[in-house]
Amino acid sequence: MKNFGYTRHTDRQIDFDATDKRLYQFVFDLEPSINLCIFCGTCAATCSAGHFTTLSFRRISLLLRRGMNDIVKKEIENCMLCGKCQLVCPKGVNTRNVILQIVKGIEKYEL
Amino acid sequence: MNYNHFVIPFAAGALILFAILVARYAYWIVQMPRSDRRKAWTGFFRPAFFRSLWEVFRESLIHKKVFRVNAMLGWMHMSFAFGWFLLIIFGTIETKFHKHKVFNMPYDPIFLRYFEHDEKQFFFSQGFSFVMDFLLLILLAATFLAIFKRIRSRFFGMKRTTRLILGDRIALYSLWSVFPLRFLAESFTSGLHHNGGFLTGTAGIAFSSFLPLQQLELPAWWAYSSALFVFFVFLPFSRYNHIPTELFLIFLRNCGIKTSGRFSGFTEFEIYSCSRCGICIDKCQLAEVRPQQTQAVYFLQQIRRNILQPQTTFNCLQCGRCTEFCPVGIKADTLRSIKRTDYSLEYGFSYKYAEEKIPPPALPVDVGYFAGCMTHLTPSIKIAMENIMKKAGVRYHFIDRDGTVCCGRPLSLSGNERQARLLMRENKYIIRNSGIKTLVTSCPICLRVFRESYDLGIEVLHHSQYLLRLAEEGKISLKPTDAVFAYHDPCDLGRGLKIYEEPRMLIARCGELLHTQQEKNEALCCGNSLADFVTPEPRKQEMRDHTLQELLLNNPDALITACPLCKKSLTYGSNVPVKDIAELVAENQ
Amino acid sequence: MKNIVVIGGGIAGMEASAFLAAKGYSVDLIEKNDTLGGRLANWDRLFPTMRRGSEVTEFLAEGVMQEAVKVHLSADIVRVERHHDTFLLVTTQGNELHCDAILLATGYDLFDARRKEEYGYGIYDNVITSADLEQIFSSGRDILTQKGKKPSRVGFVHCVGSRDEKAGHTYCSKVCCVTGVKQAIEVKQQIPDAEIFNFYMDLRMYGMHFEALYKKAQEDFNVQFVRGRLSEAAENLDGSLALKVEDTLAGRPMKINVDLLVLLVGCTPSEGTRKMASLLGLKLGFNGFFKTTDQHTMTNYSDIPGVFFAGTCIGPNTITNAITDARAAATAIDIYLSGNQLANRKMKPHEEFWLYPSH
Amino acid sequence: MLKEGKKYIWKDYQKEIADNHYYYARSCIRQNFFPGSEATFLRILKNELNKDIFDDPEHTTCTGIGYHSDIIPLETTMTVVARHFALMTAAGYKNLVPSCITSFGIYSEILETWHEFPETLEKTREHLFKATGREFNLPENVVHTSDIIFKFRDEIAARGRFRLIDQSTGQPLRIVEHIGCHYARMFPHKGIGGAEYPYVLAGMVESWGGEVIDYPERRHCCGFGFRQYLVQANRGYSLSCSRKKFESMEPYKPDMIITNCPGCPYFLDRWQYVIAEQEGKTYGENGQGIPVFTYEEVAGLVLGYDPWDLGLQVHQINVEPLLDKMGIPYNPDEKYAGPDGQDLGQPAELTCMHNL
Repeated sequence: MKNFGYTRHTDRQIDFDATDKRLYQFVFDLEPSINLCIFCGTCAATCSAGHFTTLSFRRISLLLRRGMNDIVKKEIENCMLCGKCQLVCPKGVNTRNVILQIVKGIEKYEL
Repeated sequence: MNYNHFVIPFAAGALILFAILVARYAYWIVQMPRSDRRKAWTGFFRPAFFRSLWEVFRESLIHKKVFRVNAMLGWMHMSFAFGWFLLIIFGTIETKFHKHKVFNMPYDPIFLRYFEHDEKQFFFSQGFSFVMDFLLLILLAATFLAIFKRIRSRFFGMKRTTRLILGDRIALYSLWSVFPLRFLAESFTSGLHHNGGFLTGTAGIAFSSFLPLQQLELPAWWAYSSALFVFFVFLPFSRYNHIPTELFLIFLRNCGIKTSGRFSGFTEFEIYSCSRCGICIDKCQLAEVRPQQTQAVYFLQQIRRNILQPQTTFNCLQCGRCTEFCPVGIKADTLRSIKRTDYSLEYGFSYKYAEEKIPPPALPVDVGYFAGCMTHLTPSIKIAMENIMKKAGVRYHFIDRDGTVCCGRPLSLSGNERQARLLMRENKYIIRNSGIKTLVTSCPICLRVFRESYDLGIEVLHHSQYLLRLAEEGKISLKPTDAVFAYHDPCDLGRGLKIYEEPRMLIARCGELLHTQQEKNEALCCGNSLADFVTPEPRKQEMRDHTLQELLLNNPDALITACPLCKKSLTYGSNVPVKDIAELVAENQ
Repeated sequence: MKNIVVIGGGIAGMEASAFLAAKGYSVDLIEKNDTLGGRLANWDRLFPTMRRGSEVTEFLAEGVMQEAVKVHLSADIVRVERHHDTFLLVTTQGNELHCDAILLATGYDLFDARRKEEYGYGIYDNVITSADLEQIFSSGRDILTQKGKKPSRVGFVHCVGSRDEKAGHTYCSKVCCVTGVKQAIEVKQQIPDAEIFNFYMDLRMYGMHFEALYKKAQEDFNVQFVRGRLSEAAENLDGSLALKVEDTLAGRPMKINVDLLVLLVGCTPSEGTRKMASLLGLKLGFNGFFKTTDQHTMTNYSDIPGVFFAGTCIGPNTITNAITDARAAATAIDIYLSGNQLANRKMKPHEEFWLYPSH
Repeated sequence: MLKEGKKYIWKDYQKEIADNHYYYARSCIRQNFFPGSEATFLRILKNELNKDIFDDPEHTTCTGIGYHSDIIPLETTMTVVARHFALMTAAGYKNLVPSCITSFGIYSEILETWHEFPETLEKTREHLFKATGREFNLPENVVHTSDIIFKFRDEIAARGRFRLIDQSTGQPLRIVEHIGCHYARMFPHKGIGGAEYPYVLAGMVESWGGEVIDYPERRHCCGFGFRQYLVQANRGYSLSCSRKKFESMEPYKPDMIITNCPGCPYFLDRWQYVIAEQEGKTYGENGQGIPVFTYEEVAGLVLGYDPWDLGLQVHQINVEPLLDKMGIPYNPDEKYAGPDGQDLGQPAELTCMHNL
């Protein structure tokens, strides 16, 4: 391989058809309320862990759908499962079960 | 020796039952931890044994707790248990008098009427006939009630009744047929030999007028014996297994054995002691709003049959009402908590970020206030607490003013005990690091885990307890008003930690406290329990509305509670203000 | 008896005609097509009820029949003369209609999706409009790709030709968002295995029950809503479409393939509106719809006494509101013709265009 | 794909192209990288079409590269552009034909700016006069050189000796057309066919017998982007853009790429080599690369000009397989021999690309 002093950039574009949506499907089958999310961000604003870290349920809910499981996995680590997000969610998303099922799905598919 | 081939089914059934039970109980006892076994052996020589006997009489025969919850149901259970017990006792005595022998064949008392026709021969024989017939009548009445309950459970004041599995059905139908068949068999015999009491004798005469009793007598005894056979053989595989198992449970429990941390042989006794009476279904608020079979009785059944679903395990408010009302005293909420750990996750959470984010107080103080996640969602509570403490001149440290590290109980409720421990470790460090001597929290969820799992070595109080102390010490004075209040007992505070009186005493200092239909240990859950991972939001709201309906029945001016989560939950559905006890105190200070 | 000519036999024209005739006026209803019903005649089911559009047209037609409105089908106005308080209209058939009031119910046209070139309508085989999809629904045909395959993924693009200064339409067409949700549900009902993606800028579920329809689409039909406007579509080798959108909530561009792309075309001022404006000398508003005398209070009134508006000729609207507006217009005409003082009220003039760049 | 739909759009994007008497403005990049292309353009116009075209030796860069790299202010660009117009005026021409797409974009943009803000035109006249003493008239017609070839595409086809056809099968060659961004992106109405479905190159390909491929990333930029290429560390960005296009066009099995921009053919050509070296990935039939041409080169091939006179030897991707396919004769020995027979030198040995 020759060194030209530069290399190709990884594409920022989400290639929807190339990502792995098994995790989303797994979660959706067990907790369909995830699809009620309208990405308003109320959850992220109230999040106890989000006070100290970058945790955002809104982003997790979204990136999960896009199959960007690496980020989901990393971010979800900080969740304390306290349930504030669930209480403020205007659409009734069962956020805590979503989180649990995501982690379970990550284990299942060894993501 | 009395013998006819028809005794074989009964004898065989009784032997099989005995063998199965002995094998099973032996296995469970072996599975118990050594310390528990030691407690059990020594229990025979301690008052525990006599306490157990008394409890067996009270609960297994008389069914006092069932009576308390539902008199009709209690009567039915008592009729069967105590009635059958007496039937066996009197039958045995009768046999002894009859044969003038101390040892008889075990089936002799059961089939006595068939073998012995000469009723005049022994002491008090007519009296025995009367007693035996009377007991049979009671049992027949109980059978009738049982059948009627199956068809019309509402007649018993029960909205729902348990669903049966095959083993249950066979055992149930055989039990239903035992006493009617005994009645027929004895009547037929007495019709031929005129030796029955007021019931079988009369019926025998009546039957003999239109039935060929000569041909029917033997088949009837066969049928009776066979029904007993079926019942005995299926008993260990049906709900009726609870009858023998409960005796052991009562004894073991009285010996101080309990399930904690993980399942043991004792847990098996607990699980198999469930009579599937169905009381827990009616007491479960989830049953009101969802058709799912998730109540304690189903949960235990699924464990017994080894088909436990995660749905069942996690679809529970853990409010503790089932345990509170269980006539057998099975701690289903504890068992469910333990079962949840089967689903715990290997990894996936990490909280290293927590401890460095929360600094200790600048100056050492004695009192630390921990608002908790939920209190941050209901800021009026923390504002009220701060106002009260400032006004009372308390120097305190607001531990989680700038962000809360969750107490870990929500995680623990999800079965992830290991991860919850990580979180607790961070929080414990923060609390210890703050150097306080008394920890006050507004959140019963936090309070419970602080007390039960943190081992902080300092005083941990709910804010209602602390506020009462301030009031009693005269640091705050409360102005009574004309207002009337209803109080909602939070599950974790009430049933969980048995703190019922402090909030009530505070309310009483501020106005009049109304009684509600179900309060204290019987109180309803607000519906928003963090323990439930399955119930969809609309159903939670339905539960909340049921609870509110009951709480607001007597038109209070305000509804008081002592948990930020309950307040948050109840506020959306209430047409009167919902306040935390701290807010009430702050307003009336 | 006073005469009124209603121009446009869509839902607003039909209902206004019936109400005016019921009030005792002689009403001529002019419709350029050979049937009444206007755009609704091409629509299959209605949001949020999922009732057939034909039920509404039938209901309205019953009124037109019952009140003996004189219906002129396949007719157009070629000339208008104004004499003091009356008008003379000449139709293509040569009929001369004298009247005391004119009600304009000239409706809207659908945005020509070909003008949104980057979406490839009319170029790519599997790009259709919401109106095309309604035609498929009405015909009872299966939803298929050009090659006759059942689409496994369908995309809906919101705001095609609406809220788009480049396309010349700055306004919101109001009904497309909820139409997109309705059609997404219908496609999912027909093809339960299909994945449905709706690409939106904002979802405007403003009407009663619209939000519930949206929630149903999420909850029961697993329709995915992606916040991001389609930038461009391109055709893949197999005829499917490669879409480029930004997933604005992820803050990342996204490429996604769909088998069928449905463009939710917006409403534009109709050809009839432009024509009647020039025949009558009426002003058009900034967006090309009729300019009403006042934005809040005089929405049925034109600047010419005796000329009134009803329905979507003054801006996009729902069926419900178009019918209500038609009845309001009928009342306004009645008040005007009866000489009631109410008709003489005046609003302080306002500047409609203050919102827009200097004009 | 419905051709009629494209035609419907194309009819909205027609423009006036002067018939004769052109003032030619060369391209900085092209006259260095593809000198044969500009020579071919002049040769076609003068010899084949008998047009009057003036190749002014006095004109300079339009400043496009500097302008788009944010190092030349707009006023300077305007003044330089004004100087070109002054040269054209002095030479007695009214029809400006720049060879560079970016120049075409610059001229169009400046003219549009002067139209919208006439005060800037006056200011520029002042600046130019102060600096050089020159005065100028605005050109009557500004088109790109590819527009001229487009206009005369049928004449070229009529005079041509070859068509864009695979001689062995008789099938049309599958051709990717790539339009420079500055051709119609800024002013869709200044490009033939508009910005979304430009017709300028597609029209040539059709007239000369080829088949245009419309692939998903057709509209994507080649990635040159001035700044992106000029700073070495940023070149990965340019590379990524081109690669995206290659990946997208690959399944369509294109025989060649035709372009009308200075940067695009250069980068689409060279990046194939870089990708091959960096990732071991090669495109085109047998992995020998997809040859990239300017429209003049393709016109020259159609007209039967000698491939080495067109300058095809300076391409990174070897053109011989395509010449063979089209049945165009060439002398391999003369490939790297200059006009006077001197050795031009050869590209270095490649490690990854097949058959080069």
